[in-house]
Amino acid sequence: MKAIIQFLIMIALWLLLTWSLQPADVIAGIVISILTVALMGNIFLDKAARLFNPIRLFWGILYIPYLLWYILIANFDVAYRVLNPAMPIRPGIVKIKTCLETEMGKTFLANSITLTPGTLTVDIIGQDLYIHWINVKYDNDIEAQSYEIAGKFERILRRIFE
Amino acid sequence: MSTIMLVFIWALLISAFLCLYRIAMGPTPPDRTVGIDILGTIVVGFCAFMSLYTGKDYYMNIGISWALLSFIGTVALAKFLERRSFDE
Amino acid sequence: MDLKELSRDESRGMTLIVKTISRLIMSFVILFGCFIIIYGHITPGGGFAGGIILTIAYVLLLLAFGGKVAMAKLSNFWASMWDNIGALSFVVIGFLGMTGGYFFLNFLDHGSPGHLVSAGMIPLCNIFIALKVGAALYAIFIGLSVYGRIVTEEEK
Amino acid sequence: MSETIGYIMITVGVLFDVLGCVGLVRLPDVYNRLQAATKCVTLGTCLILFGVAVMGFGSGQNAMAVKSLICAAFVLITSPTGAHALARGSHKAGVPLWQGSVIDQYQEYEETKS
Repeated sequence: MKAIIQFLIMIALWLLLTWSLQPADVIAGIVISILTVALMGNIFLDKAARLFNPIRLFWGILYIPYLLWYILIANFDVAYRVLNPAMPIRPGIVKIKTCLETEMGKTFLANSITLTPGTLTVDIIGQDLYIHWINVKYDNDIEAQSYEIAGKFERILRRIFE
Repeated sequence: MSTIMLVFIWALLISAFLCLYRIAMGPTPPDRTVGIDILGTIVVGFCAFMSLYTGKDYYMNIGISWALLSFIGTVALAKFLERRSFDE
Repeated sequence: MDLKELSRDESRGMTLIVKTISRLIMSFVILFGCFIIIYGHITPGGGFAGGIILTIAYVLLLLAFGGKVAMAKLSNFWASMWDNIGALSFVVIGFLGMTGGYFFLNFLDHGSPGHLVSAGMIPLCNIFIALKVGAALYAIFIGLSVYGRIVTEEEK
Repeated sequence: MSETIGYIMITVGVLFDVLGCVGLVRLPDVYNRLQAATKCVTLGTCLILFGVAVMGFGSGQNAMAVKSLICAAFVLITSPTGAHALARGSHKAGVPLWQGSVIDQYQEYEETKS
């Protein structure tokens, strides 16, 4: 099952890369996809098949514009801090807790945190994430920090990956 | 077409030179590494401009390869900064 | 130990984020290297560049998961073996041209220009050059990083 | 029409690229620089690639457009991962935070562990 899913993803990527439907191209794509599955099959993600559930797919497609909107806000935030002559920054490394369990969920949460306003993931140990925050608002309040930084993504990522 | 393209390319060149300033002047080794990482992403933008200007699609192959090599280089340098050997 | 259990080991390699992203993009890297090799005669690239990209996938494996996983995937013996197979096959293709007249004669069908089947045996040469270059670079990398490192005082 | 949208996206992307590099020069320590530069340059390069994709679809060069979309997805996935690896490496290499920083809970964790 996992091998079939990987094969389908690879052949779709090959057809997008070559952008032609001539017989020679398609046959080369099939051969190379089988070679790829044989070489890297046991390194590929374990639970890739569940991502093709229609409900998860719907939330996954909805997540892309949501993330892009927050990245745009993050860029205007950085522009304000960089161009201001006084440089209003108050940096520090804080610790937050996440409720996501799977490795894909934790990875995408960490990458989303890196791309959104004022935060950068430094390390991940179990359920704890250590975040470099450019404008620390609370003093050592883990609950409030977790809600402020990760809450807005966990709502959707829990529906996609858990 | 060509005037606005020239403005874009000069703007990207200015940002590349700002990265080069950080690589040359960075007080610690991680600063220089950050400059190298950012420079690798900017070059992908240059490849997109070349593809748009000439109308050939194979410049994007170079862009994808460059993004790949930049990622591997960043991971290798980060592992080196952690003072660990490559094989553990 | 099994390769799947080895790659789950927390104490070895980089963090969870780098490991998961490596799992995600590793297959795409192999696919893209093969794309560069196969279309080497009608777009820029070819055997050398494609072989480097194929090697990059295994080097990413070594960096993200540690040396044991990479060595279980492709050991130093098989790396040097693929190196030799690539070089020998390239020379054999050269000698096959002798059947038609001279060394490196392009004896296969030429096809129509601009398509995949359009250059006779040039794609075959590209594939063997990629094997040669990729395997040799991988062998050099593990020779320098796994076998060739300086043993520190604590490890003694 | 598609050409106008493409040029607007490319202009915004180039502006963000320059802003990110100004942040790389101006901000005080390596973590702040990494933050500003990674966010701005990732979005800037992705907007350039999206603009090229829009103009490619508009003028009929579909192969170029699809390849630039693949490249944008690739940059969007790998760039934050590289930033995370670099931040962790800098902290392990012993680079201190800027002297105006207020809190460092990762340092406390490292001290309790050892």
